[in-house]
Amino acid sequence: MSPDFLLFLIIALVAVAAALGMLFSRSALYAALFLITNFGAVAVLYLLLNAPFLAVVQVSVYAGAIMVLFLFVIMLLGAERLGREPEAAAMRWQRPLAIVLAVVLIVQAVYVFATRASAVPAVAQAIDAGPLNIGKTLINSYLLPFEVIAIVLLAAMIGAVVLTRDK
Amino acid sequence: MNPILEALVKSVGILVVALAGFAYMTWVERKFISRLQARIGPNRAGPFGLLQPVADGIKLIFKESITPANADVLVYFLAPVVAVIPALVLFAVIPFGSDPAFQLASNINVGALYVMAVLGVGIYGMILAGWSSNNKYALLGGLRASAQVISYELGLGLAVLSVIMMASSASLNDIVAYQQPGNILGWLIFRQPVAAVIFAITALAELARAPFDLVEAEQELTAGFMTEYGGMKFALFYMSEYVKMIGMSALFVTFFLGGWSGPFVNEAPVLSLVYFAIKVLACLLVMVWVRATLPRFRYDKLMGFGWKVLLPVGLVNVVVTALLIVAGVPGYK
Amino acid sequence: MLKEKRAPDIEKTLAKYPSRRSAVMPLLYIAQEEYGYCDDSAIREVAEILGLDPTEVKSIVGFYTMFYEEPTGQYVIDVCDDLPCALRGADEFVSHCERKLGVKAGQTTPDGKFTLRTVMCIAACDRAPVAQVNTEYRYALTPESFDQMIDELRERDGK
Amino acid sequence: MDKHVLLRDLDAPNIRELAVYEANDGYAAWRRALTDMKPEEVVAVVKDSGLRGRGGAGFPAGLKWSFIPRDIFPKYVVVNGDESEAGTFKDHQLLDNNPHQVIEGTALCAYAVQANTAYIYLRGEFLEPSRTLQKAIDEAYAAGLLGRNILGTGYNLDIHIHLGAGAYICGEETALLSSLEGQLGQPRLRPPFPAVQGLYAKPTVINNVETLANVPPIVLNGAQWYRQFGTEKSPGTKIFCVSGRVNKPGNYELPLGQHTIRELIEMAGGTINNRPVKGVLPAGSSAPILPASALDTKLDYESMQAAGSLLGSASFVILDDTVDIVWAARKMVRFFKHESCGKCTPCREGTHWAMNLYDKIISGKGSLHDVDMLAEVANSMAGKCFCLLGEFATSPILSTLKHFRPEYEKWVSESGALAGA
Amino acid sequence: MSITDKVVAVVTKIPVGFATVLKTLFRKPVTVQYPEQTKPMSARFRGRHHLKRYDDGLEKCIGCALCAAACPADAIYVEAAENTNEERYSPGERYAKTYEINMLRCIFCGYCEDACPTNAIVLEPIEFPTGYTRDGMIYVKDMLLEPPPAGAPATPQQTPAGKYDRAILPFPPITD
Amino acid sequence: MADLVNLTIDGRAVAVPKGTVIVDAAKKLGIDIPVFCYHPKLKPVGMCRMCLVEVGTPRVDPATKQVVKDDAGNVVIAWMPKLQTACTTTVSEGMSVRTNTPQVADAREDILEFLLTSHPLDCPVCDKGGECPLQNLTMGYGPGMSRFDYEAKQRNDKHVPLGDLIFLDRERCIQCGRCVRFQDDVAGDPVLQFHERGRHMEIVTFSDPPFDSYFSGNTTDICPVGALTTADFRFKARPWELASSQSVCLHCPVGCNITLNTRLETRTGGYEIKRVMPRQNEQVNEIWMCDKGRFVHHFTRAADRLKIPLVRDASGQLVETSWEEALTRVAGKLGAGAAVAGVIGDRIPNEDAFLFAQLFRDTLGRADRRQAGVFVSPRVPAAYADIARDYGIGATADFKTLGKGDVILIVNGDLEESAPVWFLRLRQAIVERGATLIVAHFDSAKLDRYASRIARYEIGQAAQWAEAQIRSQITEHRAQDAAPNTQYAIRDTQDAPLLDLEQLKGARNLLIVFGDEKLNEAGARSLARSLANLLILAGHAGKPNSGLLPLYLHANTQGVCDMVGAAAELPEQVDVAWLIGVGNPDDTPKARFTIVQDLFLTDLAARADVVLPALSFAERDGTFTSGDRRVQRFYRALPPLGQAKPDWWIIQEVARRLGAGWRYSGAESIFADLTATVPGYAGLSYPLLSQTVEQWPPMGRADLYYGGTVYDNTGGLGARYPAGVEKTGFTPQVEWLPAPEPSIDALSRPSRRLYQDGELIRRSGVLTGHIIRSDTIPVIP
Repeated sequence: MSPDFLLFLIIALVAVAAALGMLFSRSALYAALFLITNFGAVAVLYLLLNAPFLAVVQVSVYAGAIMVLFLFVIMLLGAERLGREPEAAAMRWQRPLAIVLAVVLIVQAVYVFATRASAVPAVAQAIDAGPLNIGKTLINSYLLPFEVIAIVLLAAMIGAVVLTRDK
Repeated sequence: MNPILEALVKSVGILVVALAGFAYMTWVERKFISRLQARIGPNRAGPFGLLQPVADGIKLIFKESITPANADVLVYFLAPVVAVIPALVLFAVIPFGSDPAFQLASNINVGALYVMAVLGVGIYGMILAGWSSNNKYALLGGLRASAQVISYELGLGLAVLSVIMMASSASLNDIVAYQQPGNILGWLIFRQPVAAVIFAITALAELARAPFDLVEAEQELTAGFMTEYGGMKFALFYMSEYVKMIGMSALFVTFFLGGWSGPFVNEAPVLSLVYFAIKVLACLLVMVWVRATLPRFRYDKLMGFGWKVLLPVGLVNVVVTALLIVAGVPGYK
Repeated sequence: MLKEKRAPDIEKTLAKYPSRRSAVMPLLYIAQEEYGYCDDSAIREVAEILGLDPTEVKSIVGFYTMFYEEPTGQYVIDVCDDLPCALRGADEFVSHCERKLGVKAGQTTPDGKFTLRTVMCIAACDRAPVAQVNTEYRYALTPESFDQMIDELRERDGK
Repeated sequence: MDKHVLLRDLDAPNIRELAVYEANDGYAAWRRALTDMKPEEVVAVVKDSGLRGRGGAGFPAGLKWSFIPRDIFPKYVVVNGDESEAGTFKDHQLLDNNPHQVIEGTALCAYAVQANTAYIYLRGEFLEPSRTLQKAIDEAYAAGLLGRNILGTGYNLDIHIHLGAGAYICGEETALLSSLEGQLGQPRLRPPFPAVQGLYAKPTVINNVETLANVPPIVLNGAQWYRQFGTEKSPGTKIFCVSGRVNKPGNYELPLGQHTIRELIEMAGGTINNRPVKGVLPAGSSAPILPASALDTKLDYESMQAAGSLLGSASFVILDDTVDIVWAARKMVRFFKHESCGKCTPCREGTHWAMNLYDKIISGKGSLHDVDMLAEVANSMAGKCFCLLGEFATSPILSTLKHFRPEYEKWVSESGALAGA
Repeated sequence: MSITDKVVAVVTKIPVGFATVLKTLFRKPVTVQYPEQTKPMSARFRGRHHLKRYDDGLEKCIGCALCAAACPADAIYVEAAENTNEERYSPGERYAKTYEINMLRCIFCGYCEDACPTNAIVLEPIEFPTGYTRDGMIYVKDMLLEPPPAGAPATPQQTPAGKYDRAILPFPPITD
Repeated sequence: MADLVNLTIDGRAVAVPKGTVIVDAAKKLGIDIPVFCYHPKLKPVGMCRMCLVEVGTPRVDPATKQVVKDDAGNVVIAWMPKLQTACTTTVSEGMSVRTNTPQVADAREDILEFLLTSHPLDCPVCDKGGECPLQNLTMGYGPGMSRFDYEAKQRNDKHVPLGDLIFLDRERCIQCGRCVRFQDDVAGDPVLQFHERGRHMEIVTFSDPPFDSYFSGNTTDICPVGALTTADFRFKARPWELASSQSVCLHCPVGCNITLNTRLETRTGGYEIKRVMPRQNEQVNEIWMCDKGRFVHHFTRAADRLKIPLVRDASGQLVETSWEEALTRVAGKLGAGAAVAGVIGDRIPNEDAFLFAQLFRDTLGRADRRQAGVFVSPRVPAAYADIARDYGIGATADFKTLGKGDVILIVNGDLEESAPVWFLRLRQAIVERGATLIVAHFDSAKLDRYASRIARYEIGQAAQWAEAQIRSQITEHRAQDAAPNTQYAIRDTQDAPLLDLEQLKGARNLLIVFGDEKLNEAGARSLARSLANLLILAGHAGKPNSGLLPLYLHANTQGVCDMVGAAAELPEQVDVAWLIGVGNPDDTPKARFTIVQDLFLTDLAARADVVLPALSFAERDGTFTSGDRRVQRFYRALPPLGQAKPDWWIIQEVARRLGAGWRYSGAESIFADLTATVPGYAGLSYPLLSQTVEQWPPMGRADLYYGGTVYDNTGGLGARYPAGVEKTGFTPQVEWLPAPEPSIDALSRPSRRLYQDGELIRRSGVLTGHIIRSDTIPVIP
């Protein structure tokens, strides 16, 4: 077992644990913290995949900006403590739906692993994950999704501005 | 040398320098600001008050450790640690001198971005401290900190982006190297003055130093997020602030003041350390000077300034820089 | 003890009044006759006879000028020097008495024989200067008659 | 007036003896009253006679008796023989020389109000008169005129003598009652008045010795006979005590309102060396001084009041021009200071203060300010005291200041020269 | 104010501010290095309480605590006790057994002087109204009380009966 | 309230009962008329002349006897030419009074100037300074300056001991006579009188010993100047420095309302009680208190107070320890002992007694193999507390309304020695209002002089006497029972039998005061039952002002007995005994392990295995139930001393270690549970007990001259819970208990004296000279 793999295992364990912690945490704030931990772990995974740019961006954007905003909102609303009893009446369909989705996801994952296991390289190859290459890829191969996301985000932003504006 | 051992030695070295720097930075600040205010400043502990930081440290160590009632104990204790680690980690990528030996992680190609990432994470200490203390002042301090840092990080990013564009690299070593055409005009401060100014301002905001110290505005918030902290926990916050100050100064030097560059560096690489140190110290003194001069911003003005002035100006600067580079204007290629 | 010694007088006095307390002044006179003045033990005896607190008797003794709280001479000479008598030379007469007895008004002669006191009107202004010797009136006194009286009294007891 | 009504010893020298007294109509009234008259009739006669209290206040005696409730027993008669006013010595003479008339008067009064016990309160100095009186009482007992079942009528009367012990204030009727009860001789609150709650909280008549001495002739001779003396409002005769700078000081019994002060002085042999009269004290120290200009005032209650003074106990102290008024006033104030019982503040402190001022003036250290202060102190006292003693104490100060202020001013202006004079 | 004006103002005025502050760097510090250096107290300053004595050595203070009552800072604490002729501290019946002034609280208003019926407490000049400990700044009676005048005995004294039966002597007559 | 009289004062109309004096009528309107000699609790004398006012009555036409009216229809007032004293003038219909005219102001100024001519200027050293009526009135009404020559001031003695408790300053005395009248009229000890007269008039005492009265301290309260001061408080503090705390006296069953004045002291380094002052409660002590209550307070800060728990170590020494250890040890022993007993003294507040009883009854008593019992000390009163509770005076009883037609029977007790303030109040009922007093006692007592009948019986035979006297009165009993026991000679001073049942039946009320002197438990029980039967047979059971009034020894005997319940036989031997505030070793069972909880290391404590330091009443909150069943609150005045803890805390801590789930935070929370459990106390609560109503006359306010320096009652008047006989469905019925032979130990017990030697009085400086050692009290009088 190579040191890289050992590291991967540990980090992966941390990432999974953090994700579970986020899910089961009763406190919104703790959930956010678990999420941040998860992001950090994922960033390390990127590093292991020789994609330092992505790792840094992951930390910078998700952990450094988005989660700070989350925390800000949580603290501002004082919503860090979740209600002890879920409001059963409000979202009665939520739990079954979640179970169904989870089952679908697991099935999907198992299917992918079972069918395309060989397609995934055992060890990350030296691919160019530098900013230049990512930029080119985004604007060439994935132009449409990129633009769609841009429009969606723009719409969300305009929506937020409109919603918060005083009448 | 074993690379791990080497990294360890360097880390310890940086740690020692950073902590000593922190300690004496407090002395420098007090001394300098008192002179700016026609006072003498600390002069009782040791000659020129040089032992004052030691005395302060001893005092803080012996203070009773207090946990507020109904605090979230785990987070409350973690927050100072979370605050101080990013400050120290910052130094990993900064080239202190011409020799690779003077750098912990030499030549990481995303050095500038790493810096941005670390700075972005550094704010968690404040936020968590503010929240966990179960104190309204602390919470407000934490809120202010999060809002302020997010707002100003954008400006900071744009300023760094300009620099990266100029150097065509996110590696700090490359940036320093880029600024060495042999004369002082190679310093980016002359070619990117707007970026330099934006960086300087946003750096102060990132550090939550005067005039942007709303996070701990004592007239309004007692001590902001640190209200409930005392003793060594308080010292850790203090440390993170001053270490970050040094780190920020180092970054400014690296980005805009040519880094460690200076005459006879090639002949005597050690000189590069000295130059770097002098430049950093100069930056630090300017920070103190600013603190002595400017009053604190009002909170809404602070936010407005960040979003309505620095961000547009930064964006324009990026666009102009890009245009200049594309146009191949001399000095921008 | 007063109670035994003067039992008949006390009985007689007590019989005069429906309230025992009324007898306090007559009893004090009796005590004073016996002891010469109202000393502490006399006061306590009277109080006991009447069933009063000694303080109440003491208070009566203090209020009235004719109960003596201090020992007096054998003869208490009260000379009136109030206005009607003074208009007829009482002041000069008192001076004479003081000279004759060698004591100031209010004092007792060293031999304990005479106490000279000046008093307010004793209702004999028509025969001023007037004095009472142990409440016995001596009217229209002159320096000479006073001297004579003193000498007589001295002599009387000398025997 | 041919015969004395009160000072009958002047007509019958040995009248203090029962035999002599009885020979001179003594106890005739008593016998008549007991046998022929109802108590109410006695009261009516006295009331009709217009007899006024001779102690000083001049309150009609009959009226006073009529206030006594009929149905409350026991009742008491108290005879006020605490004659302590400076210049008064009439009771002294009555008790010394005509004791039976006092006893008879007391007995008649007791019968009139149906009291069975009478106390004659004599001032402590009257030990000698008290012996005379006691002897007379004993005689009366022996003669069956007092005691149980008097003259077979079933009426009982005991008369006791109670000696005071030297306190002017006990002449005040409520103080006298307190003293008789064995309390301090301090005046009591009125109401309740003695007629309702007097001695031992029982109805009590208090009359002066001289007042009661008037009663036997009245009962014997009738009201109309008595009214032939004196004036309409002040009927009867009165003993006038004259003392001071006159040749023949003494008691003079005269009908009220018939004579003037000047005539009285003449009766008393005129002033010594015929010096001009400077002032007259008509009621000892208690009444305001009258200047020489008032010598023609008639001798009755109303005239004296009109002249700015009081008849009071009719003890006239005559001051001639050799007398220093400030000295005299000081003597009088000294008297009140000495006799103040101390119960109420103005009298206790005021007399003390006034005396201080007099001493200061007399010692030559005084100033005009002190003279004014005397008036202020007296005015501060006036109208605020518990009993009349305090009020009386102001009259020598105020009246001498009114009539003889120049003499005060002389004292303070020549104070240095006169010091020690 | 237009944007341009604002920018011009910012660009021109802010350096002035910075220069001003920097200029101060070269000024002589105004700090007084207490306690090595001291500023002289005003000659008329009265800040040290003294408890006075009479010429015969007796203390003027009668322990009435009116100074404590008058003190707006609640700096004075007095406990009284009774004099005897055998052990006399002051004229009259009463003297101050405990007299303490907390100089840290004192605001030097002088009301204690005004309140004193015997002129016992007097504020006098003081050099350094300071101390190193809180306890040391509570001046107790021994520190406040003046020594007896020359030739006079200290307190307590043994005194003849009746001589000192009045705590407050009559005021001297006002002469003009 | 039938006869109301209307009058106007300063133009304001008021209606007051007939016989009211003008000062009081004005007080009703809130108009202050300054007074010195007048005191609402004393008879008016009108000496000081301070209260002069203008008084007028409606003018009556002598011809028509009609009130004259002017053209406008207003009644014409005939003003009296001279000012009248408002304190002696009683109101009359239509009267008009003016207190605010220049004439009145001048008079007040004059009187004050007169008073000040002789009053020294020593306010700074005067103990009254700061709460002095003369000072206040001078500031309010006096002249700005005296015209009197200062040099000419009278000089008098300034330090005259009237006894060793009270000092007189002759110079300061203004001869108002309040003290004299208090001693004459209220206390009945005429040991203070005026002496001399005029300006020389002064207060003297000539009794032996001087100022021989249990009530002397009250004279200092009502003295309107600083002439009378107590030896205890003299020069100790200035009034304005004192903090005050409302409390209840704990020395006798009266339960006088008191105020504890405290101040910071250097000597003890903390607050200490400087003086004890009465607090107005017209239902209990009016404004009076006895000298014992006033001066026995030094024990609260005595140097030898227990401050730290003590345990006996291996070597047999008592050594200091921690609470934790002491409590653990106590709990361990209590939990292990097969037979445990708790004895609680009768000065312990209700809350603590309640918890103690609960601990023994529930927590310890639950285990079936175990014997657990709780007992009250002293044992004798505990024997009849239930009778006293059932047949005590009514809940609405008021000593003030006792008077003509009422019979007060005092049996086997000396009221003045046992309950001094009850003595005052009953004395007033007898002397002032004409109640009839019958006394039966083996010894003479001060109240005897007011008795209409006195019976004497052989010492120790009160129960026999009562049984014989009462049973013999009742024919049906006489028929049934054997002839009354005549073996014991009854020395009746009267020919007629003392108790005439017909007379008692005819009385308006029958108040029976009884004591347990020289009786053992059985005797006391028998006596109480006989007297209860007398009450029933005379037909007075259940009437408010009738009933039994027991002369307990201390303040909370009734309360502790109520908490602990029925008296049981004290066991001879137990495993563990826990003694709280027990003074008498006779009341304790033999035990292998003894726990003593007290203030001092008493003889009992010195022999104990664990000594727990308790807090005194001044350092804690709580309630006492007085002898007449009035439950009253007292409040903390002092900070706790050392590590000492309130009794309830100690009991609770032990109980919790034994498994009780108690979590009481203070006395109030305990009281809430107490009222739910203890019969009779239902409905009571701390808020209820702290209620006050406007009391008349209003005292303790800013107008010190009106009532003296007594304190206003802001801590609550307390509440009396109803006697058993007042409850619906209660059948008055008491079984006779035959009177037992007098027991030697009871006979050899000393008679009760107020200043009897004890742990508390021994530590009170000024009273030590008065202490009567038990062995000096003659056993056979």
